[in-house]
Amino acid sequence: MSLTVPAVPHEPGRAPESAAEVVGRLEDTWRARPGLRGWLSSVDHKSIGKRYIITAFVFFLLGGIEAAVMRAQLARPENGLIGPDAYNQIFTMHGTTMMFLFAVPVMDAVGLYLVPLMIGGRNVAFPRLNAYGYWVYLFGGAFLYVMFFLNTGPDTGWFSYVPLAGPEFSPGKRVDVWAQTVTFTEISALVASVELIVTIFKTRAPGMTLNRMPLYVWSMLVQSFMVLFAMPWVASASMFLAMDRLVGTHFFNPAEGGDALLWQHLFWFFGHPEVYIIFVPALGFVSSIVATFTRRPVFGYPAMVLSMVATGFLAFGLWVHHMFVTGIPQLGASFFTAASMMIAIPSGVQIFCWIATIWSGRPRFAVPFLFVLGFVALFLIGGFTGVMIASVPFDTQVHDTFFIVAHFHYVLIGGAVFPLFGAFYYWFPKVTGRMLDERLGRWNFWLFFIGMNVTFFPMHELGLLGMPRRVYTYLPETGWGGLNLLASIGAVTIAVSVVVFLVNVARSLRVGEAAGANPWGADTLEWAATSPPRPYNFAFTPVVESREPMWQHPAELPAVEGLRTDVREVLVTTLLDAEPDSRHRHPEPTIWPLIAAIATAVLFITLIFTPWGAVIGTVLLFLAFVGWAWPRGKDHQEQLMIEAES
Amino acid sequence: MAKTSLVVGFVALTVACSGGHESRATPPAARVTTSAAAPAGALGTAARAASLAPDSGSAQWIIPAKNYASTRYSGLGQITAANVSRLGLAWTFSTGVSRGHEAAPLVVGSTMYVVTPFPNILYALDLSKPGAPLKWEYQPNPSTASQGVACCDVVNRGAVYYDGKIIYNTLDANTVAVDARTGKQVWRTRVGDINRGESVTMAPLVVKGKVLVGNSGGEFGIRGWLTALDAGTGKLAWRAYTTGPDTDVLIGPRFKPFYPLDQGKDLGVSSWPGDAWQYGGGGVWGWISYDPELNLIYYGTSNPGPWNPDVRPGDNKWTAGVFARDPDTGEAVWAYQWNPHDVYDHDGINELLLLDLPINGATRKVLVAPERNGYVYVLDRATGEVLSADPFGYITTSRGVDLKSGRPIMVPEKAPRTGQVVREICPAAPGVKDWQPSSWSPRTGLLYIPHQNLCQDEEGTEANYIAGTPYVAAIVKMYAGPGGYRGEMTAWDPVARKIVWNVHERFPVWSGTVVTEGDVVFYGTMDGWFKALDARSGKELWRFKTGSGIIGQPVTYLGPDGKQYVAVLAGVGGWAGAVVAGGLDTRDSSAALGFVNAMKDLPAATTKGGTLYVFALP
Amino acid sequence: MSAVLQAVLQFPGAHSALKPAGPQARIAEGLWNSMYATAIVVFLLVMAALLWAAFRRRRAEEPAPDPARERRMRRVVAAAVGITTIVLFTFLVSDISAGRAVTATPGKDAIQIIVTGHQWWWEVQYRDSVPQRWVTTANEIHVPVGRQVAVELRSTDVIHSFWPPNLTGKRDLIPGNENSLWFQADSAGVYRAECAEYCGHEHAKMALLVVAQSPDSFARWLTQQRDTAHTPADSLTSRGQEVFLSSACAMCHSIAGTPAGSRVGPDLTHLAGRATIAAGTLPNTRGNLAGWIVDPQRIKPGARMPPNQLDPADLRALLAYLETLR
Amino acid sequence: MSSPSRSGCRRRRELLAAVLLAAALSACQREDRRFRTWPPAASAIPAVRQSELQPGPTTRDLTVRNEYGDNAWAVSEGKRLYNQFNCSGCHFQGGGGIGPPLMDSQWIYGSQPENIFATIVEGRPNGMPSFRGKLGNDQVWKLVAYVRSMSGLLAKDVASGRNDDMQVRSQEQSTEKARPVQSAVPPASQRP
Repeated sequence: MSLTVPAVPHEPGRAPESAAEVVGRLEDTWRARPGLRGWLSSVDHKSIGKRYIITAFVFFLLGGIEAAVMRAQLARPENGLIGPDAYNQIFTMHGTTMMFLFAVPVMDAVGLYLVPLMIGGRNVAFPRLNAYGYWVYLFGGAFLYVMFFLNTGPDTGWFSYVPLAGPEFSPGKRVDVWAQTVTFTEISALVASVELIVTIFKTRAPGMTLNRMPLYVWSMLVQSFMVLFAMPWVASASMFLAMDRLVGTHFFNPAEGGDALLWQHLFWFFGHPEVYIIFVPALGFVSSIVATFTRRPVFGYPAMVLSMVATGFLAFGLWVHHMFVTGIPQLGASFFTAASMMIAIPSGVQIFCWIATIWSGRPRFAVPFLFVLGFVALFLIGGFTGVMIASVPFDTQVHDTFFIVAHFHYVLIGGAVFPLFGAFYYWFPKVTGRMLDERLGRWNFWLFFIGMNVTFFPMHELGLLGMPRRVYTYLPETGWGGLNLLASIGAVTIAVSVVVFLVNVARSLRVGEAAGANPWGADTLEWAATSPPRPYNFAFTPVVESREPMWQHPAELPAVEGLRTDVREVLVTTLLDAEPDSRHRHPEPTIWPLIAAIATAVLFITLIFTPWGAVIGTVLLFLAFVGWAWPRGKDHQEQLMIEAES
Repeated sequence: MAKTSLVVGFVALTVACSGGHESRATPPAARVTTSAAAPAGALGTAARAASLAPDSGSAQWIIPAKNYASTRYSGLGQITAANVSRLGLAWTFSTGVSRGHEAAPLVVGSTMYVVTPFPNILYALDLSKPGAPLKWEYQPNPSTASQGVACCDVVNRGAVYYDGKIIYNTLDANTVAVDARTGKQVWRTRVGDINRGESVTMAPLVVKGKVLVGNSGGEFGIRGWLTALDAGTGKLAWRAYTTGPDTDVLIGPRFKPFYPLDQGKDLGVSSWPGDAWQYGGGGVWGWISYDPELNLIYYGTSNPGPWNPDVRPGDNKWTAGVFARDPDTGEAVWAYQWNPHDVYDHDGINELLLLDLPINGATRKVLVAPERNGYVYVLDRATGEVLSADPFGYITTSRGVDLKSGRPIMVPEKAPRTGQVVREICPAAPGVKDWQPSSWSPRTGLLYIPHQNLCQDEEGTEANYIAGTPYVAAIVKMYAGPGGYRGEMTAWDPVARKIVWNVHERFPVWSGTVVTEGDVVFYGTMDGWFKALDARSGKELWRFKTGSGIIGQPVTYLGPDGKQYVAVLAGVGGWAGAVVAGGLDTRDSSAALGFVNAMKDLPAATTKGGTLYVFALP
Repeated sequence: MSAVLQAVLQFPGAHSALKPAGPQARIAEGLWNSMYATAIVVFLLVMAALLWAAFRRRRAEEPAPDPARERRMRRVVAAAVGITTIVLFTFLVSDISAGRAVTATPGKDAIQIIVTGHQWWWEVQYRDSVPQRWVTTANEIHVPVGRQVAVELRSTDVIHSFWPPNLTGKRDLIPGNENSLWFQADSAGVYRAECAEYCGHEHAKMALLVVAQSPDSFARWLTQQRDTAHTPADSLTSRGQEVFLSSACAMCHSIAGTPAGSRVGPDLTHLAGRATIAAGTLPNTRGNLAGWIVDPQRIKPGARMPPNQLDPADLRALLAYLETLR
Repeated sequence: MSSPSRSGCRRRRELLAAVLLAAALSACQREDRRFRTWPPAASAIPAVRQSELQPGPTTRDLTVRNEYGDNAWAVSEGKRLYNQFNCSGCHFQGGGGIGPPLMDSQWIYGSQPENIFATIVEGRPNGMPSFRGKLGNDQVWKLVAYVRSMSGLLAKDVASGRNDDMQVRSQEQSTEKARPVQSAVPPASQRP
């Protein structure tokens, strides 16, 4: 091994260690605690990340089952499979699950797993907060589903427009459950974004300056900032809604000076960026996969980064295009039309750059790359319809019809789920140490791709033929039966493809081909770690000299020496240039995040049923945070500044 | 003594009612010209009441308004501004009923007649004996269910004496005539149907042998009417509807409204959508005046229903207006709407004082009306022309009355709408002044207006007409107007068109007033004070605390002993006092059509009751 | 009216944005056609580029990224982005001009209609300068061909959206906000409009019909609608009227000319003249009407109409009466 | 009101299984939207007593259970009907006016569901109209549930929140329970 940058001065009186010694000591220091309690106390970003991904995927399956039920109900006109009450709950659960419990969390989850590995760190910056975020998310999702099975599932759509979702028209606790679930997921998403921003800014491997950062890390950085600015809007909106419903405030009561449209503004000021919060990480997946499978760096790195940043900014200027039919003045509407069309430009830039990359690279048509090709095709369609509905006269025709359903499924499945599946196939060996089966993978891809188009392409037509969204049935005379049946057949195809994926995963976990550290010959740092990575990620913190460290030093990376191995110590680097800045004592595993999350859950859930929930929950939460922050051991807070080497 | 005055009464009545021009020949007491004591400045030429027939002289009080001109002025002068402070309680009488007592006691000869609120018991008290013992009582036993269609407490505004009979209305829309001597029922006529929301709370008026009765229920989707019954038999003579085709409204060739907007065929239908006129309100539950010279009766019509105006576009004729009719046939001679397309429950049923006032140098036969919408109107009572309309309270809902078209100039943003709350509507639904009658003194030339100072917030809601249930469709919340006081007693000069003095009261002044030759004005407050003011300065001269809030009409009479008495019923209630009379819950601001919100402190100030108080000088 | 019924029974195409029958819908359809065509061309170009890039024949030993080629690629990418921008800008300009045409204010002689959304039916009122000539009906709008119709949109409960796709795009009915739109039918026909904003249980069954007819027949229709219901002529129908007025019917529905004046449910003064019942859900036939009166929750679960257990003879009389309400 | 099934909804610290079991019983009840069923008790109203005084040995009557009293949706339907059928025209939002207040503790004709049912269907002599034949039993039971919620007699998680209207009273779900008091049936002249 070569020690090119002795970033950290040797501690006096300590002899240099051999590699084996280092590994041995790191294993001891970073070992997870045993037993259930140890499992519950884990603060390792990889174990949290895995739980996060699996949980999100379980929600994906649940949301998928809901979609399947809806497609079964709509397969023929006047179908009596489920009534309006069940249907309305199910479509609300589908939307809420997919947006709040699957799409955003899974992107955060993958990011929390991969980002520290990609930037050569040992863990995320605030590992306990990370655990807390996961538990809060889990409780929020579990709460929603428990209530759903108790016939208290929300039934006002994932957008919960007032006054329908207000106290007068949605009695009972259904919408409160929705509002609180949203609050849960807001917290976990905010936690994850704070986590990722600090991790990316302060714990990159030495030498990984901002312009050497992998595009995926850039995408997570942009996404995290978007979360930071978007989530507070929906947080305040859902809080206003809960207060209107529980305390009797008048935020959305036009009679008392509130406004029903206020909800829509608040919701979509979050809701539109939300789409890009899901989509931007997917761009990162695509860039990673494209680079690896064309065996060359992605063309136009600065353009790619700027495009993502531009997308992040523009995403906040589009929300009104969800409200074109509410009676927005034409001039205002035109502004949002322009903005909505403008955001197609950065997307175009990226697609052209990828095509250029593929053209000039040497593509390997492995499954992850197939998903990327599928992504381009589907996302293009979703993008085109997106530009179309930016047009006010056209949007007033298709708004709230199946055309829109088709549009955003193309954008979200095509634009985010396909890259995500590509990412699953791509990083699965890293996470599990085993390869997924390519043949099953191809079946998975093609079934998904075909099913996707069979399901959603006819919906464009349905929308133009006048079929509104969120209808539990339709009359035979409408003539929508045929296309709906086709869509339902497509849904079956998608379901089969997901089953194939599950079989593939199950098979691979048992008998999959073992993967080495870097089975795809990829360029980024995570492939330097073992598969699966050890709890400390890297025995030696790598030193980065280019954008493609693994291609630059395929055999062995330059590394940092001098970090303590007998205690959990991580290196903190500077924001722009990633120069060693300080050494930081890393927290030990602890059960307190779980306890704090339980207290949080108690707070939110009891609040629905009694105002005393605020008191009970706040006291519990206070106690939990006291326990969390209670000083243990004298060097807990130790942090050493690194003096500049001369 | 008692017999004599009874006879005098009969004579006066017979003369007054024998009709036509003979009324000019009524005894001198029936005609009061300006007394020399009146300040010349205030009364350029001669201001006077149009005609005081059937005034039976100062001694008696045989109709609630005292006389056909509705001046509520008594020629008795024993009690004066100088000695009123020595006024003391003479005797009391408990009615045994504890709802709002709005009636005026009648004094005919040596008997006093008192009508209670539902169940509308009529008591005859013998004034010739010490303590005025009960002579007889008459129980009409109105349907108990009728209480469910009385919008604003189960009140009754009094009886009339005519031709040996006491005639009055019961809540369940029956008119009864009772022998004044024996208390035996002479006739009883059912005039309305409670299943259509009709009730009757007004005091009838007898003109030329016709008992004029109107219905209540503007909040129940009734179709308003004024009915004339034969005073002798109770048989229906004619009925004039407020809404509907001209044949129903008794609009014929004689109908000559002054303003073009009131001219046209079947306006009572065409100014309503669909058949909304069938249940559009326009009840006649207030006061009627009569001018024997012109042979015209005058009365106002109530608000259109429902309150929420969205469901009844159009002028909604002839609600919230005034009619002049021939009492013999019921034919309309002219009509005028105070509030075309009324949106605030501003009924037009207030008392109409018929005066001959010097206007622009000439004496005009006018009709003076202090209206709910906040203006004192002066109309030419022969033609219906509005001579002036001036605000006497705080108004945000209109900017005045356009004398050219006769229409008030409304403030559109203050109009209530479905699903939206309009705030600071002033005056509130009861108006600047409700039913509580004013009095007018020929000596001072002033109008003494008891009224309120209230504003409200209102939201229109969905309106569903279900016969026999309320048809309001509005959520209302009233509160005190600017200044924080809720009641006022205003002395208004109808010639100079200005306020001369006014007195603020904590609660709305919901009682009537009386003014006497002694230049004293009497009225009561809802917290139970009976007060005497100096008619010229408004200075309080005397007060007495009664057992319950006062919303009744004070009267004054000459007892068989030759002494002047003042009588008033105490017993809080009515719309304003419903919070006490009905035991309402003040946590609901919309209770009692929103009046409760303005009266949350009334339960602490008074309790239910029902007692007649009679005062005299020692 | 059977012609309308016929049209309803075979209404595929009667609610399609692709079969415009009014100026706004035509503009939207024009936009769609041009955007659709452009999208297909661009999609094919991009996919061709992608597939070519992926599957083009490559030399065995491709050189590592060389600067000259990277520069060429940069120019190509820049050109593609430029073309994209131009296409988008063209869209923007055509969209804004189309938007202006669509939102132009209606003329003074436009027919004035108020449409009020209720859970889950439509109240329709025709305005007139004479209040007496106002017409109230439900779930059906009649319009004369070739004349503008200005619609004021109100809601008394939740947000609904009025959408007759053949005639114009949709516009929300928002409680507390005043919205309006206008449309014009260029050819006679029956067009279907839907509620296009999720509004609760029966959002799926909240439709109305727009019947475009010749100015003459429209005028006749409007005059007829101003009539109040006739007094029943025979004993069966007068029994039916009695049933209506003495049962729960009159608690929610109004029939002009009778004491029934409630506005909870649709005005039934001219029920028999309407093509559908239950807000465009069922053809207005005797059997459907009977089923709807007796057990509406089977047809429209959650609707506000309660079940009515009527004596069969009463039901027959009621149906006979309702059928006289033309 | 604290039937064991409902309180389960509020106690969150129980084991998940317990919560599931308890909530399964209560939440379904509270949230159910029953469009086509009639409350079983609706067909007949047994055991309405106006007086607690009984000659002879006292018998305990079975009181009727109004299932809608546990159902938030039915209560809110009751609230809608209360306003649509002009109950609010006399009783307003509980403060009363033409009719007596409904948000206070005073009950002239009894506070039990069957009493209120009888009051609505049969009418009462002092002005309360009889709605027999005008409302379906189902609607009456919903009204009964809502009327009871006005004075806090239903569980707070079942009672309604505010309407999108002008605020005139505290919302039903925040109304403290007013212990029902049998008030003397007043003479006709005193109280409608």
